Amino acid sequence: MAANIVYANDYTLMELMAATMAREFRDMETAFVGIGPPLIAAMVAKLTDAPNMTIAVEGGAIGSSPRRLLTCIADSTIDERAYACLPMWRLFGDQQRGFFDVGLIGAAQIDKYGNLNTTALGGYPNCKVRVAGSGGGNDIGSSVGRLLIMMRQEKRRFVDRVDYLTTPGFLSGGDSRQKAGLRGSGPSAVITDMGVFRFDPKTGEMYLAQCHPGLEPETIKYNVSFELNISPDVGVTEAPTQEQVEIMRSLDPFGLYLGTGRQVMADPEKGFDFYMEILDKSYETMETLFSKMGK
Amino acid sequence: MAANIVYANDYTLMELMAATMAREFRDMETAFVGIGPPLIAAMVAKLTDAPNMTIAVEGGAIGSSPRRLLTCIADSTIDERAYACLPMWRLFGDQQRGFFDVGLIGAAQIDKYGNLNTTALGGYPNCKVRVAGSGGGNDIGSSVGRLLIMMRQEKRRFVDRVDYLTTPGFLSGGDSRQKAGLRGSGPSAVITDMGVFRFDPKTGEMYLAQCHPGLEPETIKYNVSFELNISPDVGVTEAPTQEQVEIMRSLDPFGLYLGTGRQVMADPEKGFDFYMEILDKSYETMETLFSKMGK
Amino acid sequence: MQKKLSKAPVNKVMSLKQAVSALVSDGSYLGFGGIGDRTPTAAVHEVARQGKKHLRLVSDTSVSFVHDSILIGLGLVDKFEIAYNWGGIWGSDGVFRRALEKGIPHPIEIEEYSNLSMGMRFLAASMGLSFMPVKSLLGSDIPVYNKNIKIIEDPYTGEPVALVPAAHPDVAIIHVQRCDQIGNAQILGHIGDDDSLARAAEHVIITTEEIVPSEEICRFPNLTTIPYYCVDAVVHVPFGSHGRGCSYYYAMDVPYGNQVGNAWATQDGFDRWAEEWIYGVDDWDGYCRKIGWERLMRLARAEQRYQKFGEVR
Amino acid sequence: MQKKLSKAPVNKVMSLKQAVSALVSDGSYLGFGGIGDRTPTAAVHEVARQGKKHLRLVSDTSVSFVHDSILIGLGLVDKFEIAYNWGGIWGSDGVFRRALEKGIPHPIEIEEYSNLSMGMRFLAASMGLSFMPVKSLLGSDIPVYNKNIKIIEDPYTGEPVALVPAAHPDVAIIHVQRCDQIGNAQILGHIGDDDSLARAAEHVIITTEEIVPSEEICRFPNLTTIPYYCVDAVVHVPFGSHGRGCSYYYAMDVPYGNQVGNAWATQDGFDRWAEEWIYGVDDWDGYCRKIGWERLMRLARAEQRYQKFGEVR
Repeated sequence: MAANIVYANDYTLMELMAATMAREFRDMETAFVGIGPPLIAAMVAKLTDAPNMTIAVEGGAIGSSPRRLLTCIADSTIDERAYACLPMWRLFGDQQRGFFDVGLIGAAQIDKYGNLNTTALGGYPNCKVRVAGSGGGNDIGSSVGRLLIMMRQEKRRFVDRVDYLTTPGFLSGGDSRQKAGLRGSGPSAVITDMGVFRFDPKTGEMYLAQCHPGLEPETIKYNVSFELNISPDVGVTEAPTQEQVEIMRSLDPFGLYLGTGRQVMADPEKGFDFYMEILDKSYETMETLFSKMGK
Repeated sequence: MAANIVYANDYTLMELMAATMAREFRDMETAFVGIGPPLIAAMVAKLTDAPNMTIAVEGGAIGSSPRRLLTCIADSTIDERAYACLPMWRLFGDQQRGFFDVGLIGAAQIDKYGNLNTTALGGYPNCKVRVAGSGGGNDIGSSVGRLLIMMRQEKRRFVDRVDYLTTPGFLSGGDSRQKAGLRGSGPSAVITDMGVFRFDPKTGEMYLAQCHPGLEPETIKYNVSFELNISPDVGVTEAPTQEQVEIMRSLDPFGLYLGTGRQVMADPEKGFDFYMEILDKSYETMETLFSKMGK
Repeated sequence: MQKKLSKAPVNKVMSLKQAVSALVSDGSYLGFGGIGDRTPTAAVHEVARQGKKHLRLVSDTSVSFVHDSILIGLGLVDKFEIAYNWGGIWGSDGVFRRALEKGIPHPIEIEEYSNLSMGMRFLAASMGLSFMPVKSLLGSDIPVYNKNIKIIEDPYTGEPVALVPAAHPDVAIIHVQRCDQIGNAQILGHIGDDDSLARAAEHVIITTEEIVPSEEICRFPNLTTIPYYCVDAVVHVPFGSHGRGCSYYYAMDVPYGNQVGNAWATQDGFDRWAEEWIYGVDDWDGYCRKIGWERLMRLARAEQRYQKFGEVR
Repeated sequence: MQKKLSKAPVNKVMSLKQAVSALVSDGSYLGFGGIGDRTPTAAVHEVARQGKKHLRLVSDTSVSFVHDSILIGLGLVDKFEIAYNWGGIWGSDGVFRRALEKGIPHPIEIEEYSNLSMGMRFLAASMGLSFMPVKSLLGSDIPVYNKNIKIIEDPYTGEPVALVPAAHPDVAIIHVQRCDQIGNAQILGHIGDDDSLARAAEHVIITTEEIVPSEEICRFPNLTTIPYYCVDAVVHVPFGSHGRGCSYYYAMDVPYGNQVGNAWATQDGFDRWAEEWIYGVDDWDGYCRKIGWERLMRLARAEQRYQKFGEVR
């Protein structure tokens, strides 16, 4: 690390997660990114260490430079200044062909082989808790160069066997992923609010690679249902830099992704004016951010 | 026929063929049309009895209104004022799906079940005469609503069995076409410089339906290698109307399709100026023709 | 033998009421287009208002509060084929959860795919094919529970490959930015799978922000996503995707979704919402007046500040 | 496991000489794009000039006198996978006929498809699939002689369906109207199968009428047919399709094809033509000077009288 890095003094756990995730991206790569915090992480990467990374979103826009705050993956502002807007099947076809180096998605459950559940908890099709379904998750997990995962750390989310295997990780480990006919290299990192997990290249098993500042491996272990492997040289997660935190806060000044601004909008009286104000302010923010990148 | 139809006094055989073919098109239909004389026939139909017919060409343009003389199916002027320009696979996909009611192609050889050869004469792959190959022919013959065929009448072209079956007609007759898994209804009419042929709906065998003016069925039979069925009520082909002939001549004033203007262009000295003159004049012609149709 | 599918190039402009009533029936298999952007919300409301029932719905990515969920909450849906159904930034979809967790208002059958494999279903159907191969789904539980997916040995590589069946909705309803009277539709920005969906369906209703002259369509033939021959009805519905955005025309109304999301937290809340916003108005124009034209115009101005067709900066 | 395919978003502008020399080798499997319109003729000439041999060519519709036939006539081709090869209005292709009828200048292997089935080969490859189904080819002699086509029983309908193998050229060479420096290419008018071909190939050379700023590409993202991540080289080649047309830029030069067609009537005539027009000039600029810029400008004016990007009337 260069000597002139200034670390942030205060940051939220969500900001730590996003900043840590941002470090998983590399310059010049193509990245397929999901909704919410994943997009914040990718944007942070692009605005810092990976200025020539191209972000694509499921809606079909590739390499855009939105003029205003992006409120969701399919927000029409994501079409602004895009290199291309493709049909969704074509974009996912490009991904299946191997044109996407990295993908980042979330999940409701994960098992020790990095298999993900974003469909249902507690049975299927009769379930206790229904969530969104695969969307592009299964496709990205099947074919993307390397898969990044961002999720909350809870014992019931880190399970021995996912209730429904929506997105393949290393399946049952070993060469089972390859035998199933899958192309992408599978999960590369899981980043939670407690630590960073990676996978043994041979067995496909998850291990704890880094603990977030102040946490011990044992604490994290306690929040995992399966027998968690711990790297012999388990490290401590680097704090976010001041620059990373500033970017995140300017990208999401009202905590729509990383915080709790949502309920203000839900106010039938003031919500809409508040939203219009956010959008208005965001033109300037986006302009400043993109002008840094010469756009 | 309405009483006020004025038939042409003089016309070429090619003009008779094209005018006769024009009568096979119906208003409101979608037509997939090949290179050269087929396009002239389709244009004549559109400019007379089928003003709301839509013509699509293999290059991908649908429903265009070219501003100048179209010199070939992929001439860039075919993109002018088109409803849509689709990738070729998408256009042919639309055709496979069943969106095209009628298709018109040529052929080097045909057999009594309407199977066509546009690939090679006298063996395959070692052949005596090589021609273009399927292009879109096989696709159109496989899937289009009804197939129209325009070709020269020669004994060696109307054969018992085509040297190479490029485009399926009724295969070996009966239900063999359906059994092969093909979708379109198969050949509907073959129009040559001698007559009009149709197919028995049950056996799939070709029969002579009309003789061009001045020709006897026996003469035509002599120009067919297989045992030709003749309709008990074989008719005489209607002459082109004055209007049809005028349109054809204005569409092709230099005989590029229907005649012999080609060699003038091949003159290294005068060819290019001659061509530029044709194009220049054709803006006006096309304008006049399309203005008739309210374009 | 194929059916004649091509629709004639005639004036197809009609009201949404007419289009839905003419083409959608009880038991219809429906595909609503859009991909977050261009959600055909006005049409969903009209189908609801006409009370079409026993519907079978097919979507790739369905967006809560403005899309299929509305019909599920009203108990009009028997079967739902999807890749994704959620609120995104709008959060949890109470209706969808109640239907699948508790069978409220009644149980629905669910058939799941991923975004690409659903796209391949439409692509297959759009080309008159009965299936398409895909390298997703393998090793997951999706084909375990969905028996319409077949895993075969690839005849060329010997590796496993998944096959998914063509999806041929009876009616596709797609909201677009520009369409002419005969049905040539141009989509700007996000296309989703609507190029394929329109071709896959037997009938197509286009709702459009603007009806433009054919001459205007013909100036940019490469932008025509859906040719007229796929289309049965053209309906002029400005702000027809309200709630979600419509690229080049208006931005998302994020607070709207948050407010609706809160209402949907209970079935009772949902019913009251539907009573007020769907049955309480006559048509989409009534809905727009209720939302308020000023609010809609502010959303349009937000979108068009930099991005307006032909004037993109 | 897939290979990393994505090309970086860096300045890829180079000369045609550099691009062909860097990416095309003896034995290369090449796909030249275009569909009558936008034929990459300048690139074909450069491959010929560099004498790359034992080539395997794959085309849907190949146009005589400006396309694959040139390389066949020079004896540089071992195998040719096609749907169609002919002169259209330019008539009979002496080179193609001599190669297949008499093995002059030497025999070539031929593998035939139809336009759609060839398009499906590119579409399959473009999506990382090894095959695609198609309802063409059935009952014809095409699969009788082409053993790479498999007729199977459709696992969903039980009817016969044909499968065709993905085509993955080593290099695709595609001529477009507009491209930025990093390789985002926009095609106007006829697209052919070039959207799929570019994704199917391992490497892509784009020759372009104009190199435009990325900002200009981003004004019309729906027109971007080929994203930069497919592209290795961007070459500025005005009039790079001369002979054929380039929609919105210039019209076909019909007399040119007629003249070349006459020259090609004999192998001797072809050799003299190649000597003069390919080896007799240094590069495409030399070719254009030989044709004459005035002639080229007249073709441009003919096309742009009504149809020019952004100014279509």
